[in-house]
Amino acid sequence: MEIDPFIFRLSIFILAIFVGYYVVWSVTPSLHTPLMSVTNAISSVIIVGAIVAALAGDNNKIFDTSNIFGFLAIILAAVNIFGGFLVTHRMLAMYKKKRKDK
Amino acid sequence: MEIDPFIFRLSIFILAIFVGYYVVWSVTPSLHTPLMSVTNAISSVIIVGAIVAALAGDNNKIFDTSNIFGFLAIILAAVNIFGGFLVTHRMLAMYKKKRKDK
Amino acid sequence: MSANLLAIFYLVSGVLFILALRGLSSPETSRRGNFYGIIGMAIAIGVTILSIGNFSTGFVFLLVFLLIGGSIGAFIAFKIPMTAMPELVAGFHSLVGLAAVFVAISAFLNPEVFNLGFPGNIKIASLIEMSLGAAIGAITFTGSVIAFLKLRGLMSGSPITFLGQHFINLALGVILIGLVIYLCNTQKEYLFWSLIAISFLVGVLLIIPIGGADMPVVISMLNSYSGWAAAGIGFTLENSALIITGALVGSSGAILSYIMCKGMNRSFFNVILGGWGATEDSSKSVSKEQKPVKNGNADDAAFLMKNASSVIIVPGYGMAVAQAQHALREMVDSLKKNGVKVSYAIHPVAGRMPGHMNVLLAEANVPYDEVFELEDINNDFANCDVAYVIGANDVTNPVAKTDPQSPIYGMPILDVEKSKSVLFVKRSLSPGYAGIDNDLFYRENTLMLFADAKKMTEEITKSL
Amino acid sequence: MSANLLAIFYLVSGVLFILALRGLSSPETSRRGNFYGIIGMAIAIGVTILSIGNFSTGFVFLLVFLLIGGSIGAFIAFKIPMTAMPELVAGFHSLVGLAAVFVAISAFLNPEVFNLGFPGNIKIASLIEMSLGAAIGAITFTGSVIAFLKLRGLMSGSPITFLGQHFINLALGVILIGLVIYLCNTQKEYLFWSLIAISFLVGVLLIIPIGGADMPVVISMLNSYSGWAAAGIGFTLENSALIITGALVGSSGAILSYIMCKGMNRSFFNVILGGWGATEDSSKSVSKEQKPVKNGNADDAAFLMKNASSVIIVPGYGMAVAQAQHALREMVDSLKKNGVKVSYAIHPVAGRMPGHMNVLLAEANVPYDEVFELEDINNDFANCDVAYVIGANDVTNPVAKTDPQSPIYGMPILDVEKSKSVLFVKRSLSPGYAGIDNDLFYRENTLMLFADAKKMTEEITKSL
Ligand SMILES: NC(=O)c1ccc[n+]([C@@H]2O[C@H](COP(=O)([O-])OP(=O)(O)OC[C@H]3O[C@@H](n4cnc5c(N)ncnc54)[C@H](OP(=O)(O)O)[C@@H]3O)[C@@H](O)[C@H]2O)c1
Ligand SMILES: NC(=O)c1ccc[n+]([C@@H]2O[C@H](COP(=O)([O-])OP(=O)(O)OC[C@H]3O[C@@H](n4cnc5c(N)ncnc54)[C@H](OP(=O)(O)O)[C@@H]3O)[C@@H](O)[C@H]2O)c1
Repeated sequence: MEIDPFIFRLSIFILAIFVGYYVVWSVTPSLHTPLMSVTNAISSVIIVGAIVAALAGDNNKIFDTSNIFGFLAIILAAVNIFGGFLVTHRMLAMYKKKRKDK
Repeated sequence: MEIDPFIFRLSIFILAIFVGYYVVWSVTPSLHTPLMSVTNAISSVIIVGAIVAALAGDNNKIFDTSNIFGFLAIILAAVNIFGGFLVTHRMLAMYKKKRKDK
Repeated sequence: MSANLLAIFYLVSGVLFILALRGLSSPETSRRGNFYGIIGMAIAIGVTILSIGNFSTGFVFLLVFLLIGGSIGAFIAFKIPMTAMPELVAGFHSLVGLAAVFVAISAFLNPEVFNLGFPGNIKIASLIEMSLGAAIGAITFTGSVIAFLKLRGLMSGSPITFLGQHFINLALGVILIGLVIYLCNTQKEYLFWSLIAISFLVGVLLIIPIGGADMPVVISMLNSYSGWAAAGIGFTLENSALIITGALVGSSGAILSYIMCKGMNRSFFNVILGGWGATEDSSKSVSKEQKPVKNGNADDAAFLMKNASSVIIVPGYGMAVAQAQHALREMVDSLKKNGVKVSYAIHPVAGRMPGHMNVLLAEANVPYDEVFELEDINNDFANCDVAYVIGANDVTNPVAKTDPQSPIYGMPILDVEKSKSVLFVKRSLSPGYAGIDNDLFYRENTLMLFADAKKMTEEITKSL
Repeated sequence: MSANLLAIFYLVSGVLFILALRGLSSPETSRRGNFYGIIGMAIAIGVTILSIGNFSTGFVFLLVFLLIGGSIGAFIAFKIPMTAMPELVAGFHSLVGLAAVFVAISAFLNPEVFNLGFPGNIKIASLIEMSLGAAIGAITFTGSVIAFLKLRGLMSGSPITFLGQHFINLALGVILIGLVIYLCNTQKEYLFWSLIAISFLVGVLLIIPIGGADMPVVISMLNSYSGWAAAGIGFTLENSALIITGALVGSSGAILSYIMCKGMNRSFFNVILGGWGATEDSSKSVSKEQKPVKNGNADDAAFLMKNASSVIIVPGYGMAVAQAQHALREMVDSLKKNGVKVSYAIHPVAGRMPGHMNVLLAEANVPYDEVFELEDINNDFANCDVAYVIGANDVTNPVAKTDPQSPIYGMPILDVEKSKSVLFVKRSLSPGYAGIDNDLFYRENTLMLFADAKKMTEEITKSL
């Protein structure tokens, strides 16, 4: 009577879609551009797959074809992670309330 | 490297809390009373536990102590389910937009 | 049915419950939402029965009991007057709580059927989950019963306080934790029963010090508890429908309590630690210094409103007490025939439960697009000729804006004082829920109509 | 690290990502939100490395590559001008897409490390998931590259259409499905490579028929795709952080596309099936019938605004093109010194991406509480003396309300025509994005200021 982990993952996926739906609708329209850049950054969490692909497996042939693809993916994802979060930070730092101007 | 199903259930629970948070905030205040009655009805889904408790186990002694508790729980939950959904329905049926009055 | 298929169906019913709550985001979609909820429940019950696949005597009993419970529920649902919703909800909660306790007991006595181990040797994790479920369920049960009795008037609404109350609660809490730990070590049955018995007691002790009028917050809180209890049992039974539902109900109750406390500008702990209703009497007597009021009758009111171009109705708890919603609706019909523009202003905590006034107005066939929330209508009082305040009091009290000492200071109020004239329908000068005097009664542009809300409204309709 | 602990950490990082998006519900919480996102990412990367526990040569390479990628990313993030955000986002998406493809390839070549079986004998479910991830990733990659080229102006923005286009796309889609099925049956490596190659082609073909100006919708759509690709890979790798993130990003992109399409009052399919930008030229020539316009200069504008009591600024795409936001801010400062009340009105689709104008104004230090959404400010135009329309066109075009034939019919617009006088800063009478003439140019109370937005604004500031 064990339940296949896939079913659990499916449940997580479906609930996360609901969360995504609500969380995005609650984003204020003036922050839609940062929303695009930050979703970009977080979708690079695919880097965890890249790390496994690059490092796991036989220790001696670290430059196996499959490892190379892993390393390439790491570079690409890293560009996104740093670029995405930093550019979001740069944008968000500009949103200010009225005070003693500037 | 198998993940304990408990972790999955915990994930489901946490995501469902997020969903609950958003879904309830999006309920319009004028429907807060029906919200209370419908949450009441759906929380009676605990009846599934009652059914298992009442029916499962040895077929010959259906009135074992544990089964009796199951049957009692079934009655209680059934009151709630029918009562909750019907009273909600009765309330919701009253909310009307302006038209040819009445 | 395979465990996987079963899990998928439970997931589907969890999602349907989400959609049921989601439907309540607007009256148009709400009926469909309720329907989703019903389907979700039917699926959950159906697949559970199929998965057991036992269609012998037990199954017949199951159907019989379902039918009995269902008939009772349906009967109550059709008979209950709309004004009794607060106690109905409290009553229903007590049932959910008790059902959770029963399921937990059954799982404890016969763990094999739930795959939790064997009597005397239940998995520790399951034991903790079922203890939690049973304890919270038991607290929900007795707490809701007390709330029900207080709301129904079968028990005095005034807070019952005694010395060392908080200390006793704390001690019982510690004992409960100790029992769970001991139970996990020894698996003794009597410990489980003690746990439940003490939890019943805690439920009573927690609620009796809270004043009858604070019951709505308590109900919501208990609603939230019943959700967490369901989730706890859901972990025990490894059932995602229960886990999802528990989380939904748990957050829903918590958020409603929060909304109510915020609407009253009180902290949650202030409500829960109780004893607040007691201040009522003292402040009542203090503020009576016999200031002059303008006293009117139905003809005066009818004259004023007939000649107004716009009227805003402000209903409050008194409308519910007097069951005046239908009379009100007829009065408004007459006014509209006279060409007066009428709208309704609902304060977030008017009445005694969230959305209370809206349900009553809906019952009287008031279209919901004539009914406005505080933020949407508050600016309109300045341009309105007459504010007709029917059984409301605290929600119009300007002291909330001016006097930091007042218990309702900081609560947003409906600015009825800005309208050209204010009509107050209530039976006396006595204060409302918060127990404080309302300065508006003595103002130049206020006319007091001392009478039962329903009788007065009917008389006004006649004079129109 | 045990599988359970690892799963809990991934759950935590998923929750942190949710909190990151949640923070964006207001500017005050947004910076904290971004910080949560960074922590979530750090946790995900950290525990993955620890769980492999391989700190030999490979680990050093990992750090080096992380550093290389990170430096490139950081460099881009600091250097990029705010006006280039649309193409930046497109460029970044292409990278995520390609990374997903690479991870899928690696999993296909070396399935053991991911527990998916063995080369030539991969579990069917995993094979389907990784094919989906790879295909969607590949489409995201080439699609985003085309979008990037069009936005950057490295490729003509006009839609490239040819006969049988939709048919070819359909055929390729069918081939893709066939390949997946065949692959599942035979596990042949060349099928996987063909799948990826064809997906690259599909990405190109899908995007080239879409006009350059529709790219924002395309970007959002590709964002959504990249989310679904990540979720697919998440199922393959059995990683809940990826699944949660994928679902978040997937919904986010879909909702933003929906908001944009609704803001333009076009259906999603109308945008995606492409070819729309082509109508531009035809309508351009039709409506030119040399009506008289009132032509003004900087002094006229300065005079009008100095004597106004309230001015509303309506920025549009032209402000971004001219980089006029800083000049605008200085002009507003001078106006405020003259005691003029100034606010900004932002149309939901002003500019070329959602929130485009808000970012630019924020860059120029305009406090966000002076900036209003359409619904919040549209009624104020009736009481305002001057509307200063800087580089906006379509979002003010009243034809959206009057002419059912017009492509923008039904789109909500900013009611600038209701203000006492309207100043239009643009370089010519030529139309904007939607390619239709704007009747407002020829109205009695409109003054056209033909010039580059930045130059004109600076001149006005001088005259003030
Ligand atoms: N809605 C919620 O969720 C909720 C929850 C918890 C607490 N509360 C509290 O409840 C209060 C609600 O304010 P409210 O303005 O609606 O009510 P209120 O301030 O309690 O005033 C109700 C008034 O109605 C009058 N009344 C009672 N029976 C009447 C009858 N038959 N005919 C005519 N008048 C009658 C009473 O005056 P007479 O005795 O002179 O007739 C009383 O002053 C707030 O203080 C709020 O904080 C609300
Ligand atoms: N925001 C989004 O997410 C999004 C997404 C997709 C599509 N769109 C579409 O984009 C349009 C946005 O409307 P909009 O009013 O912001 O822009 P618009 O209608 O495209 O008009 C922009 C105007 O700016 C002028 N302009 C260009 N460069 C200039 C410069 N250097 N100085 C001064 N003026 C300059 C142009 O006129 P001249 O050539 O005469 O100077 C043009 O008429 C809508 O049609 C919308 O549907 C928006």
